[in-house]
Amino acid sequence: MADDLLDRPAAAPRRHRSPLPGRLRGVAGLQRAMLLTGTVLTGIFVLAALSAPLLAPYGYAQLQSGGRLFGSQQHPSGAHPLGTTIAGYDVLSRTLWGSRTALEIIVGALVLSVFAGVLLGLVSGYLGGWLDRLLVGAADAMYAFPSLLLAIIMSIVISGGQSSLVGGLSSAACSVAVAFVPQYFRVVRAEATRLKSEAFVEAARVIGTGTWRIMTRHVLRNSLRTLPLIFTINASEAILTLAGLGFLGFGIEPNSAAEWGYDLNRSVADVTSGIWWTALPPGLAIVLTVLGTTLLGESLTDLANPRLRRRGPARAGAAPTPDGGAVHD
Amino acid sequence: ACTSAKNDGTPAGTSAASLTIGTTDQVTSLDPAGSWDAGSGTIESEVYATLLSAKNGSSEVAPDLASAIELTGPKEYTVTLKAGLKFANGHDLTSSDVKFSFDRQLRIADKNGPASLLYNLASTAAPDPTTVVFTLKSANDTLFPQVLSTNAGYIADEQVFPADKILDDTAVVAAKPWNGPYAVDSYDKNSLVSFTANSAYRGLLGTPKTAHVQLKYYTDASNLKLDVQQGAIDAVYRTLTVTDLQDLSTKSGIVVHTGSGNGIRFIVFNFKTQPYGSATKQADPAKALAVRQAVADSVDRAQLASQVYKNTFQPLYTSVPDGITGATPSLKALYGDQHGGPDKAAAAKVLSAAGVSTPVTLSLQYNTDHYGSSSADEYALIKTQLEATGLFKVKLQSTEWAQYGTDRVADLYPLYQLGWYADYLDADDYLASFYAANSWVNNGYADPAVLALIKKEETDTDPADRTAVIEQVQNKVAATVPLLPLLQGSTAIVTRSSVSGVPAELDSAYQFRWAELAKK
Amino acid sequence: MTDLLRIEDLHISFSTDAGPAPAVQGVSLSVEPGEVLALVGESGSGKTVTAKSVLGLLPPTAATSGRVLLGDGETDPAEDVLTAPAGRLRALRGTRAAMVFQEPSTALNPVFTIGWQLAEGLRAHGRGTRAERRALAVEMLDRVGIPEPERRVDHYPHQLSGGQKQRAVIAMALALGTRLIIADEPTTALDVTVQAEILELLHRCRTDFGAAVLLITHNMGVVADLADRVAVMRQGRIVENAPVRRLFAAPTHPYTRELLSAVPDFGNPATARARPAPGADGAGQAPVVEATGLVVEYPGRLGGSSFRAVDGVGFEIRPGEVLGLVGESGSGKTTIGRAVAGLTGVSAGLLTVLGEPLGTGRGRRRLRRATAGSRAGQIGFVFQDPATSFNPLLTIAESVGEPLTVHRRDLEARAVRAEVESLLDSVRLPRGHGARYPHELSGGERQRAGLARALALRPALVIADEPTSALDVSVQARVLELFAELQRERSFAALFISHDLAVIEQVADRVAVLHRGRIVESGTTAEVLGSPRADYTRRLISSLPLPDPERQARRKNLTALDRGSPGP
Amino acid sequence: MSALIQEAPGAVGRSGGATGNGLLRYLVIRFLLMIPTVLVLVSVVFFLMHATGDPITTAFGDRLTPSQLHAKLHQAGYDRPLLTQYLEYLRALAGGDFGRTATDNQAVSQVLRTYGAATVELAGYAMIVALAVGVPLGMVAAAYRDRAPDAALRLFAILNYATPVFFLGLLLKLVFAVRLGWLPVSGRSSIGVQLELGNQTSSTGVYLIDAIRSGDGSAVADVLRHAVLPGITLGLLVAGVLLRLVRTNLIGTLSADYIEAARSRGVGRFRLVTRHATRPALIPVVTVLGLQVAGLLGGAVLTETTFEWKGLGYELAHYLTVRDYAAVQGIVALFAVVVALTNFLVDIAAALIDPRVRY
Ligand SMILES: Nc1ncnc2c1ncn2[C@@H]1O[C@H](COP(=O)(O)OP(=O)(O)OP(=O)(O)O)[C@@H](O)[C@H]1O
Ligand SMILES: Nc1ncnc2c1ncn2[C@@H]1O[C@H](COP(=O)(O)OP(=O)(O)OP(=O)(O)O)[C@@H](O)[C@H]1O
Ligand SMILES: [Mg+2]
Ligand SMILES: [Mg+2]
Repeated sequence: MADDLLDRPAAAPRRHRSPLPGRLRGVAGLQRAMLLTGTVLTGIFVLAALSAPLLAPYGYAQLQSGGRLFGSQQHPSGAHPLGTTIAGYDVLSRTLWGSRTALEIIVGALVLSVFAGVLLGLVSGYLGGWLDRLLVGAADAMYAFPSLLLAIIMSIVISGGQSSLVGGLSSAACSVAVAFVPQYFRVVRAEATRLKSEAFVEAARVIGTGTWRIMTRHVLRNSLRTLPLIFTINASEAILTLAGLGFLGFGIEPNSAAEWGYDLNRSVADVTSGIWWTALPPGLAIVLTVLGTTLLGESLTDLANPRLRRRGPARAGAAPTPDGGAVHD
Repeated sequence: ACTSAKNDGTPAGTSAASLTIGTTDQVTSLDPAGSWDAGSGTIESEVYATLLSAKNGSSEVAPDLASAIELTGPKEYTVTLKAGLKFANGHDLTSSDVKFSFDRQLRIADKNGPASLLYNLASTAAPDPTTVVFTLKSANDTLFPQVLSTNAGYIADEQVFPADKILDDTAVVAAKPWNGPYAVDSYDKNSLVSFTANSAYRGLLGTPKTAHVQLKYYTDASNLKLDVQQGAIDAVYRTLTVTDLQDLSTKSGIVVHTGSGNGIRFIVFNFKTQPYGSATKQADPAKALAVRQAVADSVDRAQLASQVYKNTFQPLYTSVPDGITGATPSLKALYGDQHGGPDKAAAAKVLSAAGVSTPVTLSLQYNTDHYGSSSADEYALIKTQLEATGLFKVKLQSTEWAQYGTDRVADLYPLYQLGWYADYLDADDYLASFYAANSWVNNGYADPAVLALIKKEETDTDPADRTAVIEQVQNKVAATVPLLPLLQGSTAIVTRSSVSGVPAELDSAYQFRWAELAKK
Repeated sequence: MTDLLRIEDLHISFSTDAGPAPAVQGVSLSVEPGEVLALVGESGSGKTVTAKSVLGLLPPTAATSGRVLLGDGETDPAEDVLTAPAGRLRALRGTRAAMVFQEPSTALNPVFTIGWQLAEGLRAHGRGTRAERRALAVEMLDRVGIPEPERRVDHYPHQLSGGQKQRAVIAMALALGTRLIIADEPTTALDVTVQAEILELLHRCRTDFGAAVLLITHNMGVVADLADRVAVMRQGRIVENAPVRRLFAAPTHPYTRELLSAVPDFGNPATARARPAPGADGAGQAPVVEATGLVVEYPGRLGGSSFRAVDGVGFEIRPGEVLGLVGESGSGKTTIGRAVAGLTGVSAGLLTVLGEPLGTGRGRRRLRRATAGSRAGQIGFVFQDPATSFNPLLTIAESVGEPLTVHRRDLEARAVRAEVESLLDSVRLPRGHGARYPHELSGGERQRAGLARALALRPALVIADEPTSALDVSVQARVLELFAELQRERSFAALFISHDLAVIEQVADRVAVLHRGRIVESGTTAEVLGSPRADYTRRLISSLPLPDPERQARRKNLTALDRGSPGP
Repeated sequence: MSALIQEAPGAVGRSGGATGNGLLRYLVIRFLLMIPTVLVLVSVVFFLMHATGDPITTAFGDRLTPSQLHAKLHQAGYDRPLLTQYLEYLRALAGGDFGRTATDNQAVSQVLRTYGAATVELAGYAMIVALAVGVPLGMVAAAYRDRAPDAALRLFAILNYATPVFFLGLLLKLVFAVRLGWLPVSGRSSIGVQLELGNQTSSTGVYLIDAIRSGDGSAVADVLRHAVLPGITLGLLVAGVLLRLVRTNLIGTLSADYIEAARSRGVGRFRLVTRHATRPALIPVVTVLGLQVAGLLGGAVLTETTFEWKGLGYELAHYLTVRDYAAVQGIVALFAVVVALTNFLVDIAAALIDPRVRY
């Protein structure tokens, strides 16, 4: 049948729907190394967070065991592989528990900001009009403001007002979330604005599909494609913001959770006094976790963006192309 | 204007005739009517003088700008000024300036000012250039001379300061209204201030040994520590961390001078909301008392002092710190092992005697940003100590200071951390402030017998008698523990070893005055 | 050996996510000096890849074998591009062969002036001083027919029109004195009128500059107009290679035959729409669409002056009638279609669609309600790009069934499914394709699905905005056929938008010619295209290269005589 | 700081295509658009701050009895209805009066000037470091895409970003100031130089400028020595972002048709990367870099704290803790203006690079 012969499926489909892991196979060399490193580091982080109670020798706020205090600023020893802090906590335990706090904050902050940001962005982008202008103005104002400072203000508002009701964790998560809402808002709004004039949305409009149905069925789902990438980027930002908050003294108190930024802040004096074991573990934990999530995010971006994507050189033919290298797609 | 501090390229370049002091404090204002805080006080106490002041190392006040003070009536103090006093700008310092200063304090009553210290001052008169007459509201106030030595008592130049509003720092500096041992000659607020000895000063402290002093402000204690360690500055006054102090004390070329300070830390019980408090469902004064006493039995102050503060703080068994006349450690013999240590059994006994079912849940609040970052460690340890008895379940919470102050008096905190340092070194300031009716602690405690004793002590002109009453107050209060004294703070001054003039051992009456500092 | 370019048994394959993908399999070609060789074939057959291999521009994911020899072996030694070292390759580029790209606007760096970019090629080969290079740039711009070259040389690409940009690109190719120009679909992105000018220029490349041209195109009209010889590619292979007249007259390979038969042949009565006189069946009935003095304006940015895209247009479409709307790019065709569909507000004038007047002014809200209300489902819309008109996350069946789900709430899921299947049947799509996602269909299949969706609610009016311009000629032919067939069966009225006169001729009963937002001529298809009255229509028609070398050559001579200049 | 979210926000009015005297009009509109942004921020901050404590209770919460506190609150006017205070503040603001700080009795405008100059100076050093490091390295990474230099540079970039500013600052301080003793630990200058510069008439507050104007070479050297560590610490943070940005965009433009076209004419690789591809790639980079200013101010808080660089970021954190309404609002307003102005300048810069943008 000639029709079928001619109408072969298109050689290069416009939108890949194949899941990312499926694409991994084609990824070569450095990109694969990046992706693997990112995944492994992030995996370790998440694993540590989930199994902190099992891995950590002590609780995050534990000062004694068997009726004896650990003692403050003790050198690393068998009982305390990474020593103890000035407050007399076990450094290893606090570092491990810190991953749990970081994960909780990330999840909390992301869920909060994604919900608010996506909803607002969708409505604003698709409906447009004065509401859009208003929201964009507000988001711009917030975006223009350094996220760390915004988080500081929010942490004061949230924790100051109702510390007895909301724990330190949720107030930190909220403060970080508030700083992120404009980002999601922006991304989703941009997508919604773009999708609004896409042919398939117009097709739905011509058909007479209701606004709400278009927004949920056509626009929303298609505008969420980029979010996983932003997740990983924001995850690292969340960690850094939290650490900044902790460092400036607006973060989580040691009795409610272990937090790397706070521990770093408290160990600054140790570092200048030659006590290395209190500062390095939380510091490195921050660096490695952010490194992991950022690597993961970057590789995902690369994979999702064909312009940045790179496959291994072809092996089929004879000679490789001359002038090989940088200036190609 | 600056002569000696000319930089020669070396970062640590301070010459012998000049001395640099580092601090983490902040200045509110150079106007005596506009500041009442330690940071401003550090400068003000060097550039302004008071009629009376405490001679260093003693808690007794002595005439400074004044030559004599006399109680000339039940409600009247008469002060005679030294003759020929001048400000650094050449203006004469007369009784008119003195009257102006006190009238101004009361008139402006600035939100950041110390006017409330003058609560008992009714009026000031200047009958002649060297005589000032203070009329008080209540009779026989033995504390008024002390008040004259506080921030509220600095004498301001009436030709410089406006009578009804605060003067800008830069205007103050430009007008040179200095009457203390030093004069400010360049002023970069909260960053760097340089001083030169004030030749017009004829006061109690004598002529400064070092002509030029710079005060450098830090925001981060570890930078302050590194700078003194590297020799970029000569001395540190307020405030290094415990770790820094410990480390510096091992360094050669650096001397760490420590001693007990006059700041204290304690836990307040809110009589309304503490377990079995008057506003709770199972209100029961006897059980509430038992809970307070059991807590007093359970805390281990020595452990707090050693683990959290590396023994720079010391255990405190009364609200009057050691070193103040009349201080007596009343709680020591009453609670715990009766030697100052904790005792589980004693706590269990007092609770069961009152019929309190255990564990008692305590909601304990502390603050994160006002009493130092060690507060978190301190309260974590207190929680550990209390829970180790098995009698308590502690819910630990913290709040930022700006909110803490409001929440605390709104009865939101059943048990909470507080601290105090005195405006003048008298036991009354450590008793009336906590236990008097309508005190700032405001925890619902009011004992008529204690109130009467405090009244008595405040108007008792016989020193020995007064000391006995002060001890009585402490013993009486100790039995009911409205607040639980924990620790007495320390003073620490770090100097390069080339700097002299700081005693090796400091006591709570010691005040850091620059006049005695010298550099080899 | 005298060939400028000789490709011998070239194989190219790409490594992709799905493993190695062969793109070119054993291609052999040669181009002689002064010759125009056309490389034709369906999309994806490997034309571009072959062309790129000549200049060593393949990405590193490509693996090659065979030989690509550049140089005639007399003045220049022939060198194999595939194995040349990088430095040598760079020296060959631009001098032995130069490239003209499809989209002139992307082939020019937007942030540098034309002159600078022209000089860059000279500079790369160490030609002349700065001033000499500039002088040469001006001269080249002049020679390719850009007016005021001294001024234009300092212009940025965005300041040039599309045709001028393509001229500049050609000037750049010629500047280094190359004897071989590789032109990859040099006119696809241009309007027909501009296309004619560029073809003329390419022609001059040969006559005035003595350059051979390897011309890649899918437009048989262009081939007939320009080529000496034609190579037909299919799935990475050359299936036929013959002089142009012979190829058109007697194609040997079945694929070539199919390709030629699919080309809409303008002015050929055999392919023109065969049906009763227009308006016959719809006469007397109320028009489905009636527009008078229709104005559509797009608001300017930040309150700037607005842009009038449609300016006082009047037309009507009667039941069962197909109105063809033609005009060059930007003339307002799409805007009219969207206005009729209610997607764009009307600024002034009267527009009655299906008996319901669409309000003027800021009536967006009202419009939307109107669409959702009584007219809902009575209009079908077929979009230009079938790929983007489907939600990538929904299956074809879901998308096609969407109108039913929205409007026929009474239908159960089963009934909807049955209806969707019968719709797929009617557009000749296998039922199984309903379960696929849009990207799993070919372009032609997607456009069929688009038709199915447009017809789901049995609309009285279908608006088709360039429904075939994204498709290959052969696929386009099938879709057009299907459209005509369905229109006959269901006799809906249609607004058919296209820039291709040949396509319009095939499907429309009546034609309206749009120019800068105004209708310059309208009438029955035969009238307008057969004996055009407006100048603009005449120009459009004469610019259209006919897919027949004989007829095209004759016409070209005629026009040349018309203009009074000597023929080629 | 999200360099990867490259969708340039604030796209209002960007890339307008109109010609003519639209520029002036555009300038005016952009300027007017700043006002609501600032107003929104200041208002939000006003109400948030007033909802969470007051400077007087903060200062005297453990000094005064409740009635004394009330008296002070009344005297300062903080017990009046919030709306009254808000309108009063707005009225003063409209008249250009930022008020005085509640806690340390300074004119807010003076605070902004003094500390603003410090922050500007620090941001300037950081930007220099960021540009000097980020742009060339980003180009190298793009040119050596997916090869060893690229991998190393990307790792370097991510590490810069992943290391908290205070941690990096601490490490640098320990190594270069304490261990090696090459550079000062903290501060903007040594004491002597600060005194010398402070005594200058009409000092700008930017130490480097003041030092140069003083004509004292050793002072300039001293100021620069103090700038090294903070400048690098903050600069590297931005450099990491910049490097990745330049790389990504350069890779993007390197695959553009016009690069292929230039290549087909024999233009060499080096020149393609450095000339042909860089300028188009810079347009989005400049835009995103403008947004980095907000991040820079945020990072400045931590850098300023770490290095005793008494600037606005640190002061803001400080004034927040003591609930100094006027000061916080003033600084927030200034930040908003600075960010808006930067974006405005960025637009102009983008227009200079991109000939297509003509307002
Ligand atoms: N960089 C690439 N990576 C993988 N496959 C590619 C690449 N470039 C081209 N191809 C594949 O090679 C085949 C030939 O592509 P080519 O661009 O030569 O087609 P074409 O004949 O020019 O088509 P068109 O008429 O659409 O331009 C196609 O199947 C295409 O998908
Ligand atoms: N949303 C819009 N805002 C502003 N101007 C627009 C908008 N859409 C189209 N235009 C302008 O209106 C004019 C007509 O556009 P339209 O899309 O109707 O042209 P067209 O005839 O369909 O062209 P093509 O053949 O290229 O599709 C063009 O100049 C276009 O730039
Ligand atoms: Mg092609
Ligand atoms: Mg169109």
